[in-house]
Amino acid sequence: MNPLIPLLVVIPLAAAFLIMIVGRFIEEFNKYFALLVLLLLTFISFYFLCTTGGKITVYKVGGWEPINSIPIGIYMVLDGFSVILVCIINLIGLLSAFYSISYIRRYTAGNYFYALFFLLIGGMNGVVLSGDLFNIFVFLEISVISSYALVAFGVESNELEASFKYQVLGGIASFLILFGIGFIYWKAKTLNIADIKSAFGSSSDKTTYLFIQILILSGFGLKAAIIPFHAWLPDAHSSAPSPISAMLSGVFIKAVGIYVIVRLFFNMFIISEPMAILITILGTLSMVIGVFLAIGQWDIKRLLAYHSISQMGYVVMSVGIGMILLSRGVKADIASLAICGGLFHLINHAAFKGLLFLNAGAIEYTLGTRNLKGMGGLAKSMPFTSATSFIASMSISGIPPFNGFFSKLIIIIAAVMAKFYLLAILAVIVSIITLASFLKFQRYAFYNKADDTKDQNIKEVPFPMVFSMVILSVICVLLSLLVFPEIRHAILTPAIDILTDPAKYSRSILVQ
Amino acid sequence: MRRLLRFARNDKGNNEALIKKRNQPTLKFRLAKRETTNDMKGMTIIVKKTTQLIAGMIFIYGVYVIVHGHLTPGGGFAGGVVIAGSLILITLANGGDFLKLIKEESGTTIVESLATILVITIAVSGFLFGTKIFFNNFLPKGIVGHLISAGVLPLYNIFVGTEVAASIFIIFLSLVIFKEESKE
Amino acid sequence: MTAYIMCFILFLVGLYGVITRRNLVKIAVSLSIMEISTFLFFALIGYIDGGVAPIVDPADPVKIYVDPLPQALVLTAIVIGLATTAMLMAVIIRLYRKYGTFDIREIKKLRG
Amino acid sequence: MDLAISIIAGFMIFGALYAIHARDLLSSVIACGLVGYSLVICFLLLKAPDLAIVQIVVDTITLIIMVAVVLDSSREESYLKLDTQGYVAAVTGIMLIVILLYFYAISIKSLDVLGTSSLRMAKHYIEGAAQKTGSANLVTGVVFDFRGYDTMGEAVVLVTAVLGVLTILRIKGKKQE
Repeated sequence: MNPLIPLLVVIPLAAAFLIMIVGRFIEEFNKYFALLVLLLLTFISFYFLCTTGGKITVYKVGGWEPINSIPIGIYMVLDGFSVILVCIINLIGLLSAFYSISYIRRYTAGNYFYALFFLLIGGMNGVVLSGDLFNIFVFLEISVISSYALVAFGVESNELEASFKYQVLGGIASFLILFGIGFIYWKAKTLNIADIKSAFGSSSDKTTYLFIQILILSGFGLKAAIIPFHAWLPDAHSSAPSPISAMLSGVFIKAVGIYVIVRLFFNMFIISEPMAILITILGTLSMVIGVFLAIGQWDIKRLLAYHSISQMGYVVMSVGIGMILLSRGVKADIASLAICGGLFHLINHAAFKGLLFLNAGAIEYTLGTRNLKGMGGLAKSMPFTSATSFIASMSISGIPPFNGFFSKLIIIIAAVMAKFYLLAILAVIVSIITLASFLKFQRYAFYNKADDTKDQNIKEVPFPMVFSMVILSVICVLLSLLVFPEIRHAILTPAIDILTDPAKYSRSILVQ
Repeated sequence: MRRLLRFARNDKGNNEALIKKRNQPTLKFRLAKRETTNDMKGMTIIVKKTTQLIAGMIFIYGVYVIVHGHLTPGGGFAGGVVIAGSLILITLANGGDFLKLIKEESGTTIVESLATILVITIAVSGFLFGTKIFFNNFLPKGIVGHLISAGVLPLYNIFVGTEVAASIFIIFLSLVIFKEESKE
Repeated sequence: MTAYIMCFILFLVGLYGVITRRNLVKIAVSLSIMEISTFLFFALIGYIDGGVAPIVDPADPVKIYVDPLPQALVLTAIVIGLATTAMLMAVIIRLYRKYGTFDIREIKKLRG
Repeated sequence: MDLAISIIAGFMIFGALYAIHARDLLSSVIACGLVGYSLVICFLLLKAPDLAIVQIVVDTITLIIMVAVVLDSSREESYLKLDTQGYVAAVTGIMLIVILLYFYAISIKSLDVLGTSSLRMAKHYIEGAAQKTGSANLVTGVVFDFRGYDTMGEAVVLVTAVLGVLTILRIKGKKQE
C-alpha cells in the first residue's frame, strides 16, 4: 500500500481544475504551475522506476480488503511494465509542456489548453495504473475526450474535420470495448483483471473467448491505430498543435492502445495461438503498409504520423512473436527476447517520435507551412532544430550509434531465432524504406537551396522550444545504453518477467 | 417538442425573410406565425408563467433526489441531471437573452470546477484522515434508512449533483451562445 | 436468450449506420443507438428472476436483489455517453457553420 | 421477461432503422429519442429505477441538444446517389454484421440464461453492504463507496466534455499576427 500511487492520478486532475479557477485571475499562472506539477510527477514516476524492481505493488482504493480472495474494490497496480509507461508519459509530458510555453502563444485560451493537457496526462496515468477493467474504460474516456478537444484546438476547418473523424472512430472503439467488458462480466462475474484470469482459468469455451478477444482487440486496436483501424490517425495527429502531436503520437497510442492490448492479452486472457498469430499478422501489416503510405507524403506531420503506424507495427509484431512462442510453450528465452525488443522499441519510439513532432512544430512555427516543397536551407538558419532532427531521423531509421538501431536489431534477431525469416526480412526492408523517407525529409527541409522569393529573416525558435528538443535528443542517445545487460536488467527485465509468466501477475495480486 | 421548435424559431429574431424560409420544411406549427408579431423574446406570457411554476417544482424534486440519494432511487447524477433539466426549461421558455448571455459565462464554470475540486478534496481527505486510504468512507455510518447516515455518501451526492447540473447546463448554454454569436 | 440477440442486433444496426451514412447528424444518431444498446446489454446481464430493485428496506431485509454492479456501471456509462454526444454535437454545429452542409462528401469536396 | 424485453427491443430496432433511413433529419433525431425512451421502459422492467431516472432526463437533454443543432440547418438529408465507395461500405457493413451476429449467437450459448445470473464480485455488494456503507440504496453504495474511484473519473469526464465544448466553440482559434 504505497500512498504515493494515487497521487499520480489525483495531482494532474486537481491541477487541471486549479488552472481553470486560478488561471482566470492570474495571468501566466498556467505555464509555470503546469511545469511545476509536471516536474513533481516526473520526479515521483522516476522514484517508482528506481524502487519498484520486480515486485508488484497493489493499492486497494477505499481500503476494501478482498473476501475469500475475491477482490471487491478497485485495485491500482504498479509493476515493472506500468512503471515504464508512467515514466514515458510524465517525461514527455514535461518536455511538451516546456515546449508549449512559447508555442502556444499563437493560440487563444491558454488556460483551456493546459487544463485539457493535464486531463490527458491524468487519464493516461489512470489507465496505466489501473488493475480494474471498467476503471480502465473510465480513464480511457477522460484522456480520449480531452484529446478530441485538443485535436480541434485551432478550430480551423481541417482540424474540426479531423476531430470529427477521430470522434466517430473513437466512439465505435469505446462502445466495442464497453460491450467487451459487459461480455467479460457476464462470463467471469468480476471486473478485476487478476481475478478474471483466475475465473477464466477453470472453464474452457473456445468460441466465447474468441469473440470476447476479437471485441477487445478491435476496440483497443482502433485506439492504437493498428492497420485496418488506422484511418483516423494521420488526420488527427497532423492537425493537433505540435506539442499535442508529440504527446498523442509519442505516448497516447502506446498508453491507451498497445499497453492495454499487451496487458490484457498476456495477463488476463489465456494466451491462445490463433489470437497470437492474428496479432502478429496485424502488426506486420501495419509495419509494411504504414511505411508505404508514408513515402508519398509531402506534409511533414502527416509523414511522421504514418511512420508512427509503421513503428508501432514493429512493437506489435515482436510482441506477437513472443505470444506465438509462449502459446506453443517452446523457446521461452527467445520469447522473452522478442518481448524485450518490443518494449525497448516502444520506449525508443516515444523519445524520437516526440522529438520529430517537436521539430516539425518548430519548422511550422518559423515558416508557417508544413509542406516539404516550400522549405529548404534551414540547416544554416536553424542549427539546433536541424541537428536534433538529424539525430531523431537517424534514430528512427536505425543507424548504429542511436537507440533505434539496437531495438530493431533485437527484434530482427528474435525473429530470426524464432525461425520467422519472412518477418525478419520485412523488418529490414521497412527499416531501409524508413531511412529513404527520412533522408528525403532531411534533404528537402534542411539542405536544399532556399527559394529566393522567401524573406531571409528566418531565425531559430525561442529558447524553451530549443531546450526541449535538445533534452529529447540527449535522451535519444542515452537510451541506446539500455542495450547493455546491466541497465536492461534493471529496467526492462521486470516488465518482461511479468509478461512471460502469465500466472505470476494474477497470483501475486490476489494474495496481497 | 413544440415549445422547443418555437423557441428555435423565435431565436432567429424578427427577420421576416428568415422566418419564411424557416416555414418551408415539412413540419408546420400554427403558433409560430402568431408569435412573430409578438415583440417579446421567448414564448408567450402563459408559457413563461407556467414554466416558472413547473421549473421550480422540478428543481425541488431534483434537490430531493440528491439529498435522499442513499435511501431512495436516484442520487447525485440523477438529481443533478434533473436540476439541469429545470434550468434548461427556464432558458427555453424565456428565450436566449433572458440570461443576458455574454461570451464568458464565467460563473458556472467556476461552480463546476469548484464542485469537482471539492469531490477530489473529500476523496483526498479520506486519504489523509482515514488510515491513509484513498476514497475511504471515514465518517460514522449511522443507522441504515435515516436521512443523516452513510458517512460521506450524502456529501458526495451533493457535490456531484452540483457538478453535473452545472456541467450539463453549461454545455447547453455554450451551444446556444455559439448559435447567437456566429449568426452575424 | 432472444433478448440478448435483439440487443446485439440493435448494436449492429448502429454500427451499420455509422459505416454507411454520409450525414454528420445521422452518424451521431447511429453512435447514440450503439450506446443505447450497450446500456441495455448491461442491464440484461444484471437481471435475476424474482429479484427486486437493489434498495434495502430495513424492516424486511430478506429478499433477492438484482445485481447492483452492472447498474452502477451503466450509471457511469450514461454520463460518459452524454459527454461524448455533447462533444460530437459541438463539432457538428461548428462544421455546419463552416461549410453549410451536413454531407461529409461535400465537405471533403469543398476542402479540396 | 425475455419475451417482454424482446418485444420492446424489436420496437427499438424498428425505431433505429427509421432513424437511420429517414429523409428528414428532425424525424431521425426524434426516432432516436424514442429508442432512448423505450430503454427507460426496459430499465423499469429490469428493476433498475436509478437508471430509469437518469436515462429519461439524459435522453431528453440529448434530444434537446440534437434538435437545437438540426433545427438550425436545412434539415433535409441531401440525397446524392451512392457512389462506389458507398456501395463498398454498405456491402462490407452487411457482411460484417452477418458474420458478427452468427458468431455472437454461437458464443452466448454457454453463458448464463437471462434471469439466472450468479454472483462473484457483486455478492459482497449485496450481503451486508447496507451495514458496510450505511446506504440503503445499494447502487449508490456501489457507485460512491465500493467503486468511488470510478465515479470521480466519471465526474471528471463530464468536466472534460465541458472544457472540450467550450474549446471547440471558441470563435477565434489563433491570435492575429
